[in-house]
Amino acid sequence: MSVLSAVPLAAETAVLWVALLIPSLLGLLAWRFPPQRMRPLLLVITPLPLATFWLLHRVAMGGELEGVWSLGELLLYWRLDGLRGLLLLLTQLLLLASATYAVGHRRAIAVAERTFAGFWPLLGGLATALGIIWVAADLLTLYVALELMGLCAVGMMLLPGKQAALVAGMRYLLYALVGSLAWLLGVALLLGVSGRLDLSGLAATTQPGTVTSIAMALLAAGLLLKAAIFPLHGWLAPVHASAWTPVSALHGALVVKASFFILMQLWQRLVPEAVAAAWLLGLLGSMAVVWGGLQAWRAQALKQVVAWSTVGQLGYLMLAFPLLAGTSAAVATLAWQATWLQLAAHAMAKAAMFMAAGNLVLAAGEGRLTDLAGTSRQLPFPLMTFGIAAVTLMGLPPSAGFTAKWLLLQAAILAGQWLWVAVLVAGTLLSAAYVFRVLRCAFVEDATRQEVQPLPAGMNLIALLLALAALGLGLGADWPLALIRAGGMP
Amino acid sequence: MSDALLVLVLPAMLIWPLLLMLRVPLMAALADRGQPRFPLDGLWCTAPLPALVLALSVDEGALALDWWLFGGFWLLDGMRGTLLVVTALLWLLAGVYARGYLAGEQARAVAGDEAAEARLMRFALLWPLTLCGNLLLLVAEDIASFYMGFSVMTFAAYGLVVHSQTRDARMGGLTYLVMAVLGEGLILAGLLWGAGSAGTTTLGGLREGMLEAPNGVWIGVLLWLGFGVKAGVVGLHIWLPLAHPVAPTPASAVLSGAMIKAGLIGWLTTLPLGETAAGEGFAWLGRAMLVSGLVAAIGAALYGVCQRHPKAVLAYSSVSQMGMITALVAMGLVAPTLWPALSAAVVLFAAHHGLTKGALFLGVGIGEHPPRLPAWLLWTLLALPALSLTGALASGLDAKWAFKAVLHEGDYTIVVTWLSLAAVGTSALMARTLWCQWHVERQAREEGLEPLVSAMPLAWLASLLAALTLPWWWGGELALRGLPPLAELPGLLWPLALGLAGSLGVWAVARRRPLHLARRLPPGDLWWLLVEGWQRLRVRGQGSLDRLVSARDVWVAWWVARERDVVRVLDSMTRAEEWLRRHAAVLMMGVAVGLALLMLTST
Amino acid sequence: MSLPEELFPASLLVFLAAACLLDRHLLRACLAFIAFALLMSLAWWRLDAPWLALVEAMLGALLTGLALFHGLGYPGTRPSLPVHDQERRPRHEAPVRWLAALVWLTLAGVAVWGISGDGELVASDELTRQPLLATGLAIMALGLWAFAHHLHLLRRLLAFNVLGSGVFLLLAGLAGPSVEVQGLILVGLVVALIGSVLGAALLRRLHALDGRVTLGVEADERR
Amino acid sequence: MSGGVLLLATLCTSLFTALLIFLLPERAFRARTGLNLGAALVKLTLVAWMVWGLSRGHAYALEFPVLEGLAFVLRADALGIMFAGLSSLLWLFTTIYAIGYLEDSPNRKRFFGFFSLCVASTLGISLAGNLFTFLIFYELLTLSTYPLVVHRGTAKALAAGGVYLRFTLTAGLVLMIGMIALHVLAGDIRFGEREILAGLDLDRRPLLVGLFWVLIAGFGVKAALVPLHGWLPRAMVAPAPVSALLHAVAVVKAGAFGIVRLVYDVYGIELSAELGLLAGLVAVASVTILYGSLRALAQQELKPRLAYSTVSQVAYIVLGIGLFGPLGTIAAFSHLLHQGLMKVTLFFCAGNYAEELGIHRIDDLDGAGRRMPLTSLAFTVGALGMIGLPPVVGFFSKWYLGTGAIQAGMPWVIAVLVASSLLNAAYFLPILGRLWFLPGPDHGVGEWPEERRLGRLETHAWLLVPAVATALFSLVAGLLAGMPFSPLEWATRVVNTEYLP
Repeated sequence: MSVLSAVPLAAETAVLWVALLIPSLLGLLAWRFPPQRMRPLLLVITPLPLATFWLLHRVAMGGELEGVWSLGELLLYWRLDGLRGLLLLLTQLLLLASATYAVGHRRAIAVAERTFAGFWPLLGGLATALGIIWVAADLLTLYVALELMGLCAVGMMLLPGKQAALVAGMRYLLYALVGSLAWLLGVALLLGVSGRLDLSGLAATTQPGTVTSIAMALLAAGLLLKAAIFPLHGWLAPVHASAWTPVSALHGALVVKASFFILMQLWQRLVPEAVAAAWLLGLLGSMAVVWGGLQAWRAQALKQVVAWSTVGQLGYLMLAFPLLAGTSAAVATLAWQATWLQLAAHAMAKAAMFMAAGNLVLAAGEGRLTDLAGTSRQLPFPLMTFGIAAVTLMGLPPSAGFTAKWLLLQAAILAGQWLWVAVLVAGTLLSAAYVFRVLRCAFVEDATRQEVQPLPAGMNLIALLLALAALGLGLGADWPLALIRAGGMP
Repeated sequence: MSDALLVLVLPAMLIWPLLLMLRVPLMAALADRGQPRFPLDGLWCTAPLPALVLALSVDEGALALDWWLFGGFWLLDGMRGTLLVVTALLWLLAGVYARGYLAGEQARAVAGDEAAEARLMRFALLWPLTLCGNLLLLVAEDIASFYMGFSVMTFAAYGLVVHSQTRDARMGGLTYLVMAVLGEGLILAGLLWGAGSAGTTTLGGLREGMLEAPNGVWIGVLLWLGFGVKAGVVGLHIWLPLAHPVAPTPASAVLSGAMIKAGLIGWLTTLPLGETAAGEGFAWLGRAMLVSGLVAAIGAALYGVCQRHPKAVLAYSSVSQMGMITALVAMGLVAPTLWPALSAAVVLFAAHHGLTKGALFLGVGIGEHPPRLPAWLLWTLLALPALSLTGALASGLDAKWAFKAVLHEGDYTIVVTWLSLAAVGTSALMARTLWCQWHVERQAREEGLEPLVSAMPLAWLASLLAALTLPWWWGGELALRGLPPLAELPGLLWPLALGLAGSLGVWAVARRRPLHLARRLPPGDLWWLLVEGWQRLRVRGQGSLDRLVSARDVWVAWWVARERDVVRVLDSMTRAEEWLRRHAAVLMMGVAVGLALLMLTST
Repeated sequence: MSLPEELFPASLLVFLAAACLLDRHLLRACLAFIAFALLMSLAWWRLDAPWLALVEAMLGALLTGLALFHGLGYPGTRPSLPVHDQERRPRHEAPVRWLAALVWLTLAGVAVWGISGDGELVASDELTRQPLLATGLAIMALGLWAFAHHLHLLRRLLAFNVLGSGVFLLLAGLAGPSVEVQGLILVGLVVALIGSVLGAALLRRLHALDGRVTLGVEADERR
Repeated sequence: MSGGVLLLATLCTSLFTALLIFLLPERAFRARTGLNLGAALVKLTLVAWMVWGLSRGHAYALEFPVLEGLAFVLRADALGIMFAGLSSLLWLFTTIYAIGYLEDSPNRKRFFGFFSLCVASTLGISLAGNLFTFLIFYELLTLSTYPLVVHRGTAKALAAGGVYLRFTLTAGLVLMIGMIALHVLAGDIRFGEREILAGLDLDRRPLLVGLFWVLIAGFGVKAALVPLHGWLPRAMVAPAPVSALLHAVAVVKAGAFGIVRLVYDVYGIELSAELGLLAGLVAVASVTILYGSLRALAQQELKPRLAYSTVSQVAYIVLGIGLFGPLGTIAAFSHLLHQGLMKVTLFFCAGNYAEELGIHRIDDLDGAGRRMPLTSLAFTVGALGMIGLPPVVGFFSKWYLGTGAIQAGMPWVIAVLVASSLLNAAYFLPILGRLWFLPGPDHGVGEWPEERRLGRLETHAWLLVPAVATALFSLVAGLLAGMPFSPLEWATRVVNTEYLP
């Protein structure tokens, strides 16, 4: 292996790859020696986001980093711009949070140490895969990372070993594999038409046409299945019902969005002008918003509410396609920023929400909404966290969800695409409906309730910090948005 | 010197009653629970003293207070001074009288009657407050102070009206309050409109602005009617005969003697009287006022003689007298040139009526608790103010002569004639009053009621004296003309004779064949019509409101039901999720095909 | 190599795929799959991708076969799965799946034809390409249909594997045995193996837990 | 201290209080009380400092960009600081009251935490420098009041909370869309930059009119304009201090203040008049005034009657806004303060009756004046103020509304005012009559519904003092209306320095 990039960037490149691969190594290490305490783990992982932050700083100073790895004849491309750097940073922060949380979680659910040990390498693998997806710039690397991510995710989902988990995991596995094959078929067609796999090369050589269109459609179908976009979301909610909380948190926050990210990359490069198809994607997103919201509203179990809310929130991201296709530069810039801000906001808030919900369920011992009665008194901390995370999900100020929604609405109004305004309104109201349904249950006072199980303070704290981060990003969005504007928009 | 005095005494006049008021609960709080004190002590009675001192020592002056409301501007001039003297005096005497009048209540309170104690307490609190409002409105030249004084007086007096808390008292209180609130509303409308048009905060400015304002007449109408509630303009007078009989006698005295004049003050300070620049509109307003005043003067007399309760008769007499004053005030609009002369007469008349009516009301209480005086002396003393009111004696004669002379000069003989007719009515009313009192007194003697406390007859006698001798002890404008020459006396006295004769005739007839008019004509005349109309309106309104509410409930229920339907539909829709889950593979193919077809067909 | 020479293995591949996917006797289907995988290996060999052939033989035929047998419960372990697939999809749902598979096939066909018709040729040999592409398309469509249609989890695993092979063939047919293609296929094979192993193990566990062989209708957790 | 820091400190006083209260354990009663009162005093001092500084010409502003072309702006102008002063003053009293009210009840930590958050949002609303910032705090207010409304956790409270959310969240969304549309149309408009919209092309005017009504609909829900008032009477299930806060300063006022900002600082009163928007506002306000009063008249319970009274009274502010001319503006601004003082008094008193005697219905109030004289006196002051009698502050609002109506050439508004006064009298005077003039349990007639002797005074001192204090404030602010820094004088100053059309 040799690094082909320019010498001054060598340090950055090295740091990048170390930052990408370290999680896997740490995961393997933790498999052998499972961590027992939160704090040491925190100390070990904290350098990762710091390093990424440094990278991001370099990117902000000096523009994008790009490079090629050659593996024999095989050339693998990578690229780090503001957007990708931010996503990497986000991944590592969430990795930090969920890993730390997992330590407490294991203690709280009282599962055998060996049973839980499998979690660590899978977590490491997932983090590495996600990192690679963000920085990869060719289809082969993306394929590898996508598969790695999918398999790790399935593995993590299966860990609890309960029957429901196994059924859901099996479905997830099957659909993930088939989705990959659809994607691979698309890649095959692209490879056939242009003979290249690197994204910039593809963008340069592919002409819009029948083959590109069909390839893109196949690719999109596979990725949509993996990204759990309506109507291909069926596998998502059951998976979360029985998964461990840190797994749900990371999965709901990032895994599904990796597929979206890839789709967005390819779409923008290959068929940026396909307005009608983009509208179809937008419509699917709209239906996801409504459907996910409705299901979350009618759901009876707390974790189901959170899982369905993911389906709904992913729909917001899909609105980017029609707003980016064939619209003015101003609209496109707004929509572009909105999408990634929404992604980040949702990632953090959803992770926080899963954790808070997990804490509530663990502490209260019950997973149904009606069993939450009185938790506002006994478990104010996790409930508060849930509430703060919900603020982001509902898109109420001052959260990042609000800022993102503002941008999205601004883009939609500027473009005159009022349909999306209606969708956003409906989505917000629905999300308020399901969030406050939960809170309402928690505020019921006249229910008898036994003692609650005490949880490690760290678990609550991590969730709260994530939720607050999502909240704070709302007003502190200027810096990341400047980075996103500066680089990343194809 | 008088300026310094004004600066000191004018606020003191207002603050002193308030201090005395605050003293009452303070004393009660400090006293032992077991030993209730008599709140109406000597000090309490001194509440109007600073006002009296001010009115007697300062003729004219003004005080401006920037920080007060919109900027306070308090003024004392001849007209205000006169009324201030009369008001303060009446309040003082009535206060002293009240000490005696409420002695029985006090005795009950000492005996442990909680309700009596509460009533006494309330009286002791509200009396100075009402006084304060009355005084403030007299001296206020800025609208805010005036309105404040007016409303403080109005609302505090409610407590005096309902003092006894009997059913009748509540009824009377209700009429009082309803009409008062209505009046306040009209006044507020008039004041806001006028002040808004003129861009002023003083009454003087308002009066001038009204002349120029495009809708000045309507402002005038609003103010006339608004103050008319207090002054008993016909149609708006209905609270008087209902509230007066039920109020404690000292309260009736100040209500009828002093507070009723607040309406007059309102007219005098806001209406453009004597302004030659006032247009034809105001003249028409004046005519309307004139007619309504005469109607009140005569109509109230006719209705009043059919009453049984002496205080009700006196209340109608007040309406009648205020009708005469209304007619005189109206002349200020009809014939502005007459006004400078007439205004003095009006003020004299008002002062005379205030004191005399006060004396008469206090006399009613004396009749109920007769003192140990020889009957001839008692009845002479009781008859004196009545005669004065008819214009046959002392201040009454003086006042009557004063306006009659002015009107004669202005060649408005017809008005004089009508007013004389009203005086006939007044004579009849007075006769009826004394007759009723006679009954009451006889009844009281038979029942051997509570012993009389000396404060009562003393205060009464003092008021009598003050009323009868008004023109002599008060100089200034009032005594301008002096007593009428003897030659004019027949012209002034025939109404009395006619009234007495008529009364005797009616009495003679009624003795043989009772007319039962009193039963058919209850006090409060139009009020009962209004009540009936209101009840009907309320039933109808309630009905339509109920219908509205039920319609709304139905509507809401419909929506709630629809919402439940929607939720049910949604619930069933969520079951479609199972289908989506089972067909994910086909759906994926479908999405791919759809996307591809869209991309292929659109390019 | 001439066209008829190519036709035979191609049709054999399609036949084996069909046998594997259509046979309700699971053991036979698994055997058919192993044969299919071995034939695939041969195909890679003939396409000048010996490494790929080796990997296909090892992973695709041997290990996947073992995994599938393990899933079936052979040899001898108890409780083993019933060897016949009794699960039937409701009749009215079948046409949609046929239609979907056909449309998918058409779509892919149009794209492939578009590339081989006017795209510059990446593959060296025109003659080998046509049957390769056709075989790939047919196998892929079959696999997709089977995946969508079957309920039995083992058959769905088989379908997925067959589908994967079809896609690999298309990949090779469209882009030739270049490094990228080999890389992609290699990754695909590994993923397919892991998926099969995981799936088979899961199947056994599920069967052991409550005797199910399909995903079935979940007892709705939400209500 | 530089301007921005002072602003931030003021805002953070209650924000950090909320945070600290959440961190304190439930049983730390003393620490929480001290924290609450200390913070309230500190904030009052800071606001007073800014008032003083502002009157001497200092400027306080703070801003940073959030999006491209959109900034988070905090700025203390005379109008904003007026509202801030009100909210910090009433916060102090309400906190005192709430401490007494919630003594020994559960969930006090949650209550006071959100209470502080609610005040922080109100302060943010008052100091916001553009619509975006305004919206942020406006929505934060919705969120922080929800736990207060459902505090009791009963089915009724939860249902009321649901209704509250339906109304306010929808309105917030409508508002957001309106604001974004305005942003798309004209960019980031700071409050006071009235020339931006006035300078738009004439063909954009219809759009501006439409947006205006969209925004009014958004604000109107919180301001409880008919027909968007449905949530308010229902929210009465909340504890008394919450009702007091909701009605006097926080929620309802936020809506009214939003309309004030919209008309005076975004559109500008002249443009609004030019576009014919003001007549519509006046009409809406008049309908609301009369409807609210009529509904109040029909209520048999004390708090709902006060609630409908709020509907009616807050519309006075809107009415004042609609009256083109300085007098109407003074009326709107001063009523913003006046209504707060009076209504908070009334709610304190209603809470006192409920706490001490268990009285909720009006016909249970007979003779309560003897049992609780100071509370009843405070209630009387508030009620007379509502009717509009001097010297209570309510009169001044009515005065300026009336004269403003004449100035704006709408004399018929006076009829509305007088009708409203009469209706106010019709529903307040019977209460006063019952309090003072009807014999009750203390005169030996009947019994109190649920009497508790909460303190040596007529009730708990913590409950009594705020009620009396706010009543005194509303009385003194009226009597001394001509003094500098009185609400009226400050409102006049705001109008004179900034808004004179």
